[in-house]
Amino acid sequence: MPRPNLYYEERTPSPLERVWLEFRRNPLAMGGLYILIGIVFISIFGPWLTPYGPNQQIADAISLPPAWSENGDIRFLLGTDELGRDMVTRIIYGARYTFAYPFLVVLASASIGMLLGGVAAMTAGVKSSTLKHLLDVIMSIPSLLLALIIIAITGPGLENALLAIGLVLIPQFLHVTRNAIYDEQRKPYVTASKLNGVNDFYLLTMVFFPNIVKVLVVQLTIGLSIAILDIAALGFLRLGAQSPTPEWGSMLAQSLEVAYISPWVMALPGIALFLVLVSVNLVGDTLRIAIQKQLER
Amino acid sequence: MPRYIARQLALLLITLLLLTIFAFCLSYWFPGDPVTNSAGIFLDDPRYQDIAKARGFESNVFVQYWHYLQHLFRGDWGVSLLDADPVFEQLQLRFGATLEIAILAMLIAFVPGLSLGVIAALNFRKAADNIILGLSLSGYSIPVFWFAQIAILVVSVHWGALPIAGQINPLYAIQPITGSILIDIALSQPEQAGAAFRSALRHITLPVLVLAIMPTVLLTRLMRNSMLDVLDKNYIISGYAKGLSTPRVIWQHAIPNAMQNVVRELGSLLSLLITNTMIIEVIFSWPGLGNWLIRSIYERDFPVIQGGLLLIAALILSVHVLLNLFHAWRYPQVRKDLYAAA
Amino acid sequence: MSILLEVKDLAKSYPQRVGFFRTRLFHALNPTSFILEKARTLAIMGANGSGKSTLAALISGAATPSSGEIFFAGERLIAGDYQQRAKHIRMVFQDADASLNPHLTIGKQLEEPLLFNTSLNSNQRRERIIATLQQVGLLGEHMVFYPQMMSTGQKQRASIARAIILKPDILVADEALATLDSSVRAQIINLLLDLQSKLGIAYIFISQSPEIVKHMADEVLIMQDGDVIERGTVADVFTNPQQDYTQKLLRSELSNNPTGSTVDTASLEK
Amino acid sequence: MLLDIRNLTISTETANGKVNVLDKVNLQISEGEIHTLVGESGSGKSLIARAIMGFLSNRWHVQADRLWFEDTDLLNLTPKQRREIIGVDIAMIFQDAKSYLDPNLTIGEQLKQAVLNQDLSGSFWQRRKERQQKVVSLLHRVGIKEHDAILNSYSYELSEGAAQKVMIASAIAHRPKLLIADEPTSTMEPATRQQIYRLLAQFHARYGMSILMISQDLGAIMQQTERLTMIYSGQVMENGSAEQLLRAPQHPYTEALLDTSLYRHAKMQPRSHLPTLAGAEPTLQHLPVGCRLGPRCSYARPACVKTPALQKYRGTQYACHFPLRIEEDES
Amino acid sequence: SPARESIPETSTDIDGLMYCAEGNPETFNPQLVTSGTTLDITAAQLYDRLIEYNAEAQEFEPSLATDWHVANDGLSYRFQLRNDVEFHTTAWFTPSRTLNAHDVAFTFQRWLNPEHPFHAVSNRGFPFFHAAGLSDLIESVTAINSHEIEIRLRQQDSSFLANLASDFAIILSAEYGEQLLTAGTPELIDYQPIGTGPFQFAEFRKDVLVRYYRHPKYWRTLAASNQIVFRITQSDHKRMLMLLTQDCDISPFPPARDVSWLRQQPQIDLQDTISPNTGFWAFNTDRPPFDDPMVRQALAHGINRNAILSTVYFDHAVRADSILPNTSWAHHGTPSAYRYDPELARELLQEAGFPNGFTMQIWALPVQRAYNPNARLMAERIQADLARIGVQANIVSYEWSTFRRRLAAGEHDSVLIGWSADHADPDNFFRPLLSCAAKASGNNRAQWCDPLFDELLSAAIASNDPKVRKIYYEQAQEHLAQEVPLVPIAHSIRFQAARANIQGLVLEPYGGIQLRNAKRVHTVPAEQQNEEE
Ligand SMILES: Nc1ncnc2c1ncn2[C@@H]1O[C@H](COP(=O)(O)OP(=O)(O)OP(=O)(O)O)[C@@H](O)[C@H]1O
Ligand SMILES: Nc1ncnc2c1ncn2[C@@H]1O[C@H](COP(=O)(O)OP(=O)(O)OP(=O)(O)O)[C@@H](O)[C@H]1O
Ligand SMILES: [Mg+2]
Ligand SMILES: [Mg+2]
Repeated sequence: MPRPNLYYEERTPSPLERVWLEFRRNPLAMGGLYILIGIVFISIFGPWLTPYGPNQQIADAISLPPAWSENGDIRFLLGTDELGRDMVTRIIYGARYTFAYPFLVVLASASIGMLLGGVAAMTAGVKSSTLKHLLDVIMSIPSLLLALIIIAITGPGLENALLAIGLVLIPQFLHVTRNAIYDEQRKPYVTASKLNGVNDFYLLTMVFFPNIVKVLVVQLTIGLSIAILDIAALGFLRLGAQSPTPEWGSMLAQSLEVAYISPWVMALPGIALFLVLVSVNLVGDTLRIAIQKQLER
Repeated sequence: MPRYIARQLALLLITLLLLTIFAFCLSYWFPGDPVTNSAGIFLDDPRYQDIAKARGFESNVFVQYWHYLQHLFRGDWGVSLLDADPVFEQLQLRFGATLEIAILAMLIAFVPGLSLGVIAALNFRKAADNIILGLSLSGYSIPVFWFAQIAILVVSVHWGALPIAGQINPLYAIQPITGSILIDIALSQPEQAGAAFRSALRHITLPVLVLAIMPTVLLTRLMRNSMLDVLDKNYIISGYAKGLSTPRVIWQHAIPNAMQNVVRELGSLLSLLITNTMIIEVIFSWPGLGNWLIRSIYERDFPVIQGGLLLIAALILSVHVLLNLFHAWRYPQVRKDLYAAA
Repeated sequence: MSILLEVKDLAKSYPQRVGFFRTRLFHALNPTSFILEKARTLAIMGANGSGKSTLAALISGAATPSSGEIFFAGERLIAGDYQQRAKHIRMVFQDADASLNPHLTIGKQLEEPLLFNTSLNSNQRRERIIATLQQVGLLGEHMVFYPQMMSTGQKQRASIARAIILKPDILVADEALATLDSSVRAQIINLLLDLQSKLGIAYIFISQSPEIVKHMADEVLIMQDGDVIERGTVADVFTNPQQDYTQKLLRSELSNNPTGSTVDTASLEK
Repeated sequence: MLLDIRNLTISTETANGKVNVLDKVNLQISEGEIHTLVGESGSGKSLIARAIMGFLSNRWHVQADRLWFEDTDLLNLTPKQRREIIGVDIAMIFQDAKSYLDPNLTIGEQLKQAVLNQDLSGSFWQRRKERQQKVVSLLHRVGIKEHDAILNSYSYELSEGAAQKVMIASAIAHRPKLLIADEPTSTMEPATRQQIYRLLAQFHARYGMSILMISQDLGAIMQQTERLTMIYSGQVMENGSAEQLLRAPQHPYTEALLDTSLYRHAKMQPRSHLPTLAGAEPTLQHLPVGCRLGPRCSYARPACVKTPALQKYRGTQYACHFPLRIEEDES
Repeated sequence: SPARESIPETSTDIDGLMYCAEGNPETFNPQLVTSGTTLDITAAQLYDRLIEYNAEAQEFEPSLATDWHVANDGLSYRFQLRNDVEFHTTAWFTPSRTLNAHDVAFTFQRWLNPEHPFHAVSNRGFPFFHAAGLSDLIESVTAINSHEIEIRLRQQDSSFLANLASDFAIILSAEYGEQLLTAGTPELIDYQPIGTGPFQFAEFRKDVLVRYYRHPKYWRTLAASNQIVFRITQSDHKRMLMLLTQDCDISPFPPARDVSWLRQQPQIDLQDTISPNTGFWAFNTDRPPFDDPMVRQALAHGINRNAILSTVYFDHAVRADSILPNTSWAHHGTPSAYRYDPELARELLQEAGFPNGFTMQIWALPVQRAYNPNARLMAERIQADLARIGVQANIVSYEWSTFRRRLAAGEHDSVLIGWSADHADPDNFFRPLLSCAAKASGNNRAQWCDPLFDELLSAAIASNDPKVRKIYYEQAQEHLAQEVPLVPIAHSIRFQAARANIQGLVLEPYGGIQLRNAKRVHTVPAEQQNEEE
């Protein structure tokens, strides 16, 4: 009997660990991750971090520049807007509207979309390539346009905007899940599992899911970045969150009025939005690279 | 290939039909009266009864849909609830204006986008690559509506370099024919054509440049990734094995093949571009589709919303199919898969 | 000897799109019948696209036949009833790499058939897994390995272990040796021969290589374009091939004319 | 000596540090011989070929005492000098030929690239036609008669065998002095495989060009080859004339590889146990010290932790502390 | 300075002015509207009136009428017309004659006489004339001869001449009317306008621009600029940016917050005028709970108008304690009625049966007017104030024309809007805004109709004696303080910003803007300007 060689004294890192290693390798990605964690923290604990209310108008502090400038006031680190509201407070509160809510919405539509996608892929009828192409084509309509139409039906407002984005994202998740499972289905190991006599639930959870989870995670970050951008864009167009809600997009829209007098009011929500998007995209990219590497092995 | 073309066209037809069904349904989904929503005629209008009849609103939904299609093809897309302008004619003009900046932005994006992508791929993991990647990531993450405002503040207000609203200095009376200002000037040949042209160029510069950022960085990313893929391919090695020089291998093998992926992704790029164009139009008061659509949503001008959706979506779908066809025509090896799938 | 497997007029066709909406049936496998006895090895040979894999898939249950029936020890096998088949007929795939789930440990993957086809408790399952791993020349420790931590030979062993863990009567191997290095291939051949003599498993063995077939098989089917064109014991067929095609196949030469082209110009689309 | 490689070491960075994937490989090919490099998958055969062609990316560190082609040091070439050799004097064909054809260019266009301007005699307006003729004649030479169909088709329309013939055609465009064939047939059916080997043998006979054949499978190339080099895990185990190596190998690895080769099965009793080499090949991360065959070698002794040097013996060279047949011959 | 001066492209290239208007004109006939936007764009540019009011001299001046006589009983007015007044010649109309009494009669009959073929043409009504009571007041309009016209009133009205001098009382062309009737397209009269004004209509692109060219046969000095383009730009900051980037030459209603900043900009000229106007918050008294005066009083006490003055108007306004501006001779302030007193407000609400408050809408007008530079911001302040007395307010806004349509239909709970005087008579602040006639004409934002109030107004107007009138008006204002159909908020200064190289701009206190004499002069040479900086 031949003796098997066991050269594997040290552990091979698990997929998750390898993703972590990929992050560790790339300081920028780490930065993105930290920012993201920070945003999550702020979204949850924001109200306990701020001395003022988001709409609290401080009469003696109208349009103050950031604290470090000549006319700044140390009470208001990043200054105040034209109604005397503290910018730091509003930005912090805004994280909920611009980041956390879209995040939850993306999670919700991801769960629905993945479930439907899983079912669609497992049932035989939906395999036709025509349908896939049809979905492909329909998916090409920009999410913002569809969201706009939904808002036209429901009327403007943050809830409606969130609902619209959620609805728009569902088919994307459905599509990705379905395609991923569909691709996976042709692989021999799936046939092997079927020949083992496993049931559909096992097939979905133990065979398909671990193999497509990476694709889904990447799609999740893409969806998140779309959702954040769209919510902010809708806010900016005054079709999403309505003032005085400190949603960054609508803050931006309002700040335009004072852009040339107190530019910081305009700069801050934009920078916040930019940072969040950069970090979401960075994390998404890094995940993608890590996954790519795992596939190559 | 003819079979594939026919198939794609059939697909386009089906999706367009689905689209019209969706648009048709909208008149019911929108709040208010479906006749008003689709035709733009208020309940108290004396023509209301006639129009409701003409649109089949006395019969069942299928008849209504049939009439709706007929009206669509006749170019009767209803009138705006706000000012009773015929939607279809207005859409045509605005469509021209939208296409003008979208296409220009796309064209402008191509050269720097693709070349940066190639440069990054050829310098994989080196400084140039990292810088380009960083730039493209930032460009990709900048909300366009914010960046446009910054650009206005810096370029126009602070430097006083470029105008910020409209297609041209309105003192030049250019009759809108296609909606695209540059073409309109060429067509209408006004007295001061040269000056008008300069003015139009000055007006178009800022929106187009801001708009071009996103496609540029996306093209960079796409091209870089695609190039990296292709550079790993065996036929690159066989190019060298034939004794070709590096530039020849890059030009004759790497770039054409890398472009294949890029072409395939152009459709989604266009979707993003259209999204941004809508926002940019609002910011730069560009008299385009997006501008009108967004205002109409605000005003609940339903016939216009319907028409705008129909037109934009139809544009995107058609471009998608055209790209598919181009892709199949230009890249022979995909045809094999197409036959397999067909 | 008792008849273990009886294949009656088994056929498979795939719909092929020809016109716009018209489809035509492509007959990958024309009606085929044969029988297999216990502890025997049936080899199937043929050129690419001749329907070997299709036949293997039908027997193992991975594909549903268009017509025809399969009987196992007199019992009719129902297409789609994987559990019925799993107890008797198991399959080893060509590409060991792709046929193992990269996200499950070898132990988990070996447990899969046990979970769904036996009533063993977890301890018994574990023991069975370790025993089977040892049977194929691996160690119990390999239970916790992910496929990508193993070499190609080890992976092929693991998939053989998965195939025999239910103590099947028939093992279908579709070019299971083709991609292996010669030293690993010899190891696996030895393993298969050992298993056959110990467990009495019958093999349906697909291979392009006359040498392997000659070494391992009792009987052989030669296939061409979905038809079985020649069959018989290895000794008979190899010493006295009846068909031209078989002769060519065995000589591993298609043509003596080196200038002959394999491009089918008729199929080139212009 | 056409090609002279001495102590070629190729290393790369892995998670476990720097690893010598190739360890002091020696390889000499003289003019007009067919030399076969045999070894199992991952032993570094392709790496040698790519080192000769200069295709290794900068992830690989190449060192050699000598890496000479005729009088040229291949390690220190300017791109221009390299182009004068690669594709002209040294050509290469690959396993999985289809993937080495650009999917977006017709075969004709790709073949034309292989025809250099200096090969053409006419003035520039005649070149197009001349080039076309040249390409057609190349196809004829590899036995493709329906040249028009092939020239206008794309790689996906070709069968594996035809694609390989096209590759050969482009490789012999300049009558190279050395053709490297890296497992050119391993994905083919036996029948097609035979055709390709026949073609290569023909060119060898007709033009007297040297061929460096790379293969996993001794059986297939046995008739054609003149010299063999056995390589295991980046180390040369043995080389010498084919005839002698097959008859009386000195190295345990050669012996084992011969035993496991298919052609020997035919001579064995059916269903008998085949001799095997125990264990599996080491991975890059866990290369054994010294003789890398050590852990799998039944003759291994502690001395094997020191890398054995190549020793000459009756026209063959082997790297083993305990060769198989030396004693009996001497006695 | 943030905005550096560069040579504007227009100065060398093309003659004309760009005026950034804050909204689309609803029509090109000021008779049909009350909106200042439409008035600004149309009245003084396309048309002329019989007489004009000179605010400086505080007297009426001749315009199309060279001379006028009022009969002793004050019931008959005779106007002598100029005989050299040419109508516009355009692609769609070529006049065959100059202006005569026929045109004047045609114009008056159009809104007076329901049988007139053009009366119902645009289906908008004639809100100003109805609200001001002119439709009921005028008995007849008769052409005495070709250049003399007589208007007979049913009763004496001291504000009649002022009304005639207002921007609404423009003169149309009867000949054009006939031509349109013959062609069967009468509706064009309001969309392809023909007038006698200094500019003639060229094109209108919705949301983009309105273009006029100089009327080459204008009876006064020809317009200084060859062309005027009204660029439609709704947002005030956008208009400011466009002014800075030279996309506009003139920008009305600069945001109040920018006024002090603008004053420092050398390249910008900031004009201001005391414009008799009032910004107010009107309650829809047809809708509960706003039909209850107690609720209205409570809301009036619930908002801090001083704070609004500083944040919204940036103190470029005075607090309004009456609907009538403090510059008017009939002004009578009742500050206590609108005092900020949240305690009192809560008590009143409690008393009215709303101890827990209620939910309401505040409609904020979407455009900037002199009386309200930023209704949205004001609404936000009010929202915050109301929250303190337990009233939850939602802010509602639509595009201007939709907004007005819905407002006229009375779909609002309350609205932030205002009124700029059309002429100097105090009646202009009462009857068009709060009379029952105004409610019928859709101009009464409070949907308020109080017979007692109407009687006071009628009594006041019937007298020519300012003292008598003042007494009635004081009573009317006291009544308003009791009933609070609306809360006056501010009388503001009207601002207008223009590039420094625009000359001849006249900002009229009453009515719209006069662009007749405005033109661009060449920019100051660059060196000189550097010295200035
Ligand atoms: N799922 C499928 N759909 C359509 N055609 C199929 C399918 N699977 C196989 N075929 C076709 O059936 C024929 C027989 O295929 P099969 O895989 O059985 O051949 P094979 O003898 O195993 O060939 P190889 O030696 O290449 O493995 C081929 O022509 C193949 O194209
Ligand atoms: N791109 C690469 N990255 C990392 N390691 C590589 C790469 N290419 C080859 N190797 C490693 O280098 C070693 C030699 O590879 P090489 O391709 O030369 O083997 P080979 O003998 O040609 O094998 P085969 O017969 O499978 O072609 C192998 O261990 C392989 O794992
Ligand atoms: Mg097969
Ligand atoms: Mg190799």
